[in-house]
Amino acid sequence: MLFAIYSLLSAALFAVLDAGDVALTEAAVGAGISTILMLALLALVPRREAEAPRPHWPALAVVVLTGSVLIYATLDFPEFGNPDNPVQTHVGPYYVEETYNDMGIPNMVAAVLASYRSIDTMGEGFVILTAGLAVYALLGTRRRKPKGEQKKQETPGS
Amino acid sequence: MGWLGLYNYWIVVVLMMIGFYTVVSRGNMAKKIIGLNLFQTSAFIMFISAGKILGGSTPIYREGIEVYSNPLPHVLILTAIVVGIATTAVGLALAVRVHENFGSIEDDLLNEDDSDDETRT
Amino acid sequence: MSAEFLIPAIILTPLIGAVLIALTGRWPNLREAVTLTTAASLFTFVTQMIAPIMDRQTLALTVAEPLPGLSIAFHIEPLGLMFALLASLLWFVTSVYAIGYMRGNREPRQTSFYALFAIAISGAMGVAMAGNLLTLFIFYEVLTISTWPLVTHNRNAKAQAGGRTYLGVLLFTSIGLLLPALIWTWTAAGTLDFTPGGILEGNISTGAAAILLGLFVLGVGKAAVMPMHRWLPAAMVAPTPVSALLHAVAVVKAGVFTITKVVIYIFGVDFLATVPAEKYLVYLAGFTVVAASIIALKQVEIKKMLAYSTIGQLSYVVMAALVLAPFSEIGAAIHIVAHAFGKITLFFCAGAIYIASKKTRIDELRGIGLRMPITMAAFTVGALSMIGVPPTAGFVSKWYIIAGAFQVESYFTLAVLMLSTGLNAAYFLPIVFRAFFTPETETPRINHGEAPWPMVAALTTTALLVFAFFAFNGPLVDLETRILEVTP
Amino acid sequence: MTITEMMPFGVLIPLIAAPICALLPGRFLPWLTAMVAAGLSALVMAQVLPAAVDEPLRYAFGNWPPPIGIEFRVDAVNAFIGLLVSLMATVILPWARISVNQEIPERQGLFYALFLLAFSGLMGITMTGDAFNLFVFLEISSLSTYALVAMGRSKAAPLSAFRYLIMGTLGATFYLIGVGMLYIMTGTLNMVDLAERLPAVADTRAVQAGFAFIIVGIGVKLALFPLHRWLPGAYANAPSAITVFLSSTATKVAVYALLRLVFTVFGISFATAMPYAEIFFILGLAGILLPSLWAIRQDNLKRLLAYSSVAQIGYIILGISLLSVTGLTSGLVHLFNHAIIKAALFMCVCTVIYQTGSARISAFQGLGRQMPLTMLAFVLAGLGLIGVPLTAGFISKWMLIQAAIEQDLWLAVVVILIGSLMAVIYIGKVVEIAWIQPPPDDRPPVTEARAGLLIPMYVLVLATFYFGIDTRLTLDFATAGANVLIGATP
Amino acid sequence: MRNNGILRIIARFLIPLIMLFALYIQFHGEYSPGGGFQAGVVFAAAWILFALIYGLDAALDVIPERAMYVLMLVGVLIYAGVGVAGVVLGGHFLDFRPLLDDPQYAQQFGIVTVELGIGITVSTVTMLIFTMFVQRRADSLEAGEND
Repeated sequence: MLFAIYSLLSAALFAVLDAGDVALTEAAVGAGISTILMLALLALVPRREAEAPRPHWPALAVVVLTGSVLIYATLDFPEFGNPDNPVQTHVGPYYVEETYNDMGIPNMVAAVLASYRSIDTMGEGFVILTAGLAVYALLGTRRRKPKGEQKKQETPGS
Repeated sequence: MGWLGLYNYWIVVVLMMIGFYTVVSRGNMAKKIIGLNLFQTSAFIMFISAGKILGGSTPIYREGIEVYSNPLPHVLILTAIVVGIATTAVGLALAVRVHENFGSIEDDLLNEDDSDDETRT
Repeated sequence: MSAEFLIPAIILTPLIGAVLIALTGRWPNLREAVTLTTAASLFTFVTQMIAPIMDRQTLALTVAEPLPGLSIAFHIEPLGLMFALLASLLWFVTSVYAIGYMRGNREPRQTSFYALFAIAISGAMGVAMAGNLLTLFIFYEVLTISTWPLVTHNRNAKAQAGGRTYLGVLLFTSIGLLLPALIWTWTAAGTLDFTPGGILEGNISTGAAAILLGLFVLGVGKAAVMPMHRWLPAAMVAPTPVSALLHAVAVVKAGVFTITKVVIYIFGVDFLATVPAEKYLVYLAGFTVVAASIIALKQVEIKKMLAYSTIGQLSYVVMAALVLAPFSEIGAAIHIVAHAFGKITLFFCAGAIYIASKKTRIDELRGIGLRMPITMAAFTVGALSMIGVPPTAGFVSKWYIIAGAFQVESYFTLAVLMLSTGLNAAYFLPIVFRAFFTPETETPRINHGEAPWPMVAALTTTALLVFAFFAFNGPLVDLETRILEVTP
Repeated sequence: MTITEMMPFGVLIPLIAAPICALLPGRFLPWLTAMVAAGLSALVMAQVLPAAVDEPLRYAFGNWPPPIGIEFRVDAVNAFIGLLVSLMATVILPWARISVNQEIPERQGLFYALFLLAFSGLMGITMTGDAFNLFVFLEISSLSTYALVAMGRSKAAPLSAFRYLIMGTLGATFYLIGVGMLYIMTGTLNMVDLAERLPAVADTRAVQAGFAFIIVGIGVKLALFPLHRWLPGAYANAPSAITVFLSSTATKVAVYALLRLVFTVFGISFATAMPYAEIFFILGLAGILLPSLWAIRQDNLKRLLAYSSVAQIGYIILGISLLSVTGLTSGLVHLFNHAIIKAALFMCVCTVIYQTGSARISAFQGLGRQMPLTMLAFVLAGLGLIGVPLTAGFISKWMLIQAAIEQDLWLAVVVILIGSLMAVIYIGKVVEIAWIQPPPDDRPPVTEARAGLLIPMYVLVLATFYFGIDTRLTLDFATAGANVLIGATP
Repeated sequence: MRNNGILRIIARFLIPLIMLFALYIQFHGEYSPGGGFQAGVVFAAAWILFALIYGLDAALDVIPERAMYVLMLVGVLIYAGVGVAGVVLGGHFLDFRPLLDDPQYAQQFGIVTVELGIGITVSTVTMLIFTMFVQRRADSLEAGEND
């Protein structure tokens, strides 16, 4: 549940950051699908956790190290939201300025997604497909049933 | 405004590390996957933040708006989100299979079983 | 016949033979026939090279160049020709002998035995004709690997342990020491070709040269210079024909042959003479000679004793090569042949005794000379040749080595030679004495006579060769004198 | 259709074939589709490689000029790798057909579809010229690989796959973060464009951190020594066909990605500024020694070979860490040679599994007599792994040693030789058991594998020896590639 | 839950609305936020809601498993097909301009088509995955686990 809430929050955050499409997706995917899947898993496996979580020092060390590297890196990041950042000055502007002339649609995100960087999108289409095939391959096979009766009663996933 | 201008990145880092820690430290596979999601999502926020222009708006043409945020990060993150959910799905499916084979999804309890590859399901 | 034909023919004949042997394995007689024909034709091919080399034509062939400047090439020179002749001739004899032995002993897996034997010979041929160190190294390894199944032929725990030592020592030395030596030479000289007068002079400091030479001498494990000798006794678990041809001739001689070639064609005698530390290796070889002889003295199993005697004799060659006197180099070269004839005779006899009487220990040999007169006579000849008594082959080579030692006044070498001669006599003659002049104490388990005729024929031949070499070594000596010419 | 226009189809053909494959019923048709796709892709790459050596081929998708759009950019290096991957797939598939029939009797359409996805993903990583697009293809191949690993017959297969998934996704995310930093600093994702714009900001912490993140991320994928934990389990429990395919391609492609990013994007000068060489040198040495030791200790042959793969990656990393043309050449050549050799070895072991159902070393007792051809192939390929002359393994190791000597790194030389000796031990112990010990009496008699399994095996074995003697193909293209990488952004 | 009247009533109103919304963001994607993914996911969400309330079998009667399987493959094939069409008509892969005479319309046509492909794949895959998990649950319940 907390997880779903986190997703919703980040979706809101995305919206605040002008990423309408992303927000929509995160909301649908994060709060929707993955939560449902998570529930499906928890329905399939026992909920109890093995041992009380105790601090895991090596992990902590690694994490702190990585975190500090990241902080260290951010110190040189261009200021947040500054229009002169390289991100805003190099490739981005082309999309902002030319999209309408190139294809006459207002939604630049859709334009970049489906046309400028179309191969990426096709790639992610295949990623989704892969996931589908993978899950189908992993869970699709009927398991042998001790009781002979083959008719399966439908059971909701939660 | 100096370092203050970076606060959003620091939020990202903190979230990211929480997720990362969960992945590495927790034995429970479901928790691992949740951590993974956390980790990825925070990485996404980093991208999106980079695309934001203060005073800019969603990159969809409307009359009378000149400043738009950079659409590119949004596209990347759309892709990344989808990749993330795909990974989650596969991971959960795997967890289910593991549970069927071993009756547990506590990774660190199954530590040695990985090497046992004679037994056939 | 041209080099383009001869050299591939010589390499491939045994290989083709091996394939045919594998195919005809179902019909033993046919299989043996194939073996003998292959051996015979190989020998004829090798003899074809004598004439061209005699009138100083060059027989050379470059097959491929895997890496720039590193080629797989062949180049025949007197030393190699001699080795090739020796190995191919004795292969024929051994094949005859092996037929008797394998059948007499009802050995299993005879087909793979003969096939692998042929492959090993092809390896030896490659070593003999190699035109550069890389090619030599390749066939050296072929020899190592193809003989491993022969050593472990009996497939029991003992064989497995022996095989492990065998492969372990040989591969460790070749990969751990010889290969680095190769690479070092390559980086220093930019080539690995065998060149009269050597390639290293001026490319490497004398100090480094000493270390490099050490790498070579120890890295060529097949030369069995102590402490790299352990594999040879271990290899004695193999059937006697293997011990006879491979571990008295092909393999071990490939070792000393390599060292001699390295000394003459890689370092160059003149250059080595300027290397001070080089003497220590002479001492090491000398030590090996004496130590091996002493150990041989204490052996109870005939084959083990012969193995240690071989170790000693090999170090003769190494020592002689390192003494760096013209005569001693020649001595080293022809000792390869001389010792081969003698030692193979001895191994043949040991095998014959085993087949006829199932005896393997020295103390069991009382009075056996009366039951197996021919065999023991041949044994005596071989023993005399080991000691170096005229009119046997051993005398000739020893003579040259001693002469060389005098040339450079290396009294250490002389001392070693004298001492080891005494020791050789000390461990060979008692056997002869026991065999002929002491009566059997108890009647043996089996009431036996001579071994099967092919074996007797073989060992008689080699025994005669020992005398023949004493009588007609002129041409060979003339030939080998040329290995020292800096411009052929 | 010019070669440039043909080039992207090396990726697209298998990619598009995958869904078709998943629709096909039965066993033969899916396999045939996969086979044809792999073969065509190999043909394309064979056309591309010679053309790409002179100057890189660039193909802009949607005709949007990069960096606006995404381009495939193929030069000597990735054409070389691409050809390797597609060739391996083509050689392995005929073999795979038989073993898959045994291990995954039904729903093979799924299997081959996932196989094609993994394959095309790898090809995509190889060819793309866009840092983010690389991530996408990385995920395609990774996801399908996780599923394929989990399809193994062994009980622990899903567990290994899960661990692989966690490690792999962490790695991918690290890579994503790294790319993100580069993007934030430069505003572009196109590799060439990045290479042009990075020097301006090269000394910022962000870029350096990005470098570190990318290295770690890719490092997981190529099982760089401390990050290799996922590999043995995955290789040991995957279906035989997948083990063979992964062992010969997946890590290799990851190595390529590393090379491309370090040398083309960041550039050699940046790499030398970072403590990159030193770290990789140490990791390389450790990565040769320790995994070899572990390999010696294994008694499951798939695992043994898996650890040996990690060790071989150590050699490649060592070669790369030298930052010299010779070093990179040796790395690339070893990449190619090891792919062939290791695929051959795994094929032998998996063929034994096919016949006996076990990969335990005990199952190999006396196989020398019962499966002589297979075990002979194992010996020959093993010689290649050890690096005996006349085999491909010798060439790459010789190059590597030469590269080390150029810089007087005698320590490296020693380690390489020790590694070879360890290889002697772990290959030797198998050979010994197979050829010397008699077959146990309680075991039902084992027969030699059928020709369909032996032929691809011997194709690879022969290749091992062919590339040990005629090195024109490997050495020349590898040298060209190394020059491309060392030289400033081409 | 299947017997909870209120839920059923609400669902009866809600689900069509959600699907409508899905179609809207699918085909209005190039004007407002949205596109293939979002549409697909939302559509799937509607279907899943249906399954949760009316039971999986009822849901599978609406969209059978096999149909999902085929459709998810068809989706990506549509996408790739557009790309190949570009090549056939003499352009680059995924170049939409050759498809129609007017480049802008061509682009729009291309975008709509590929988004459609994505939408189909995403929605069907989502449903399929959900189905897989739930059926697995059913099986393992029958196998008598988790109790």
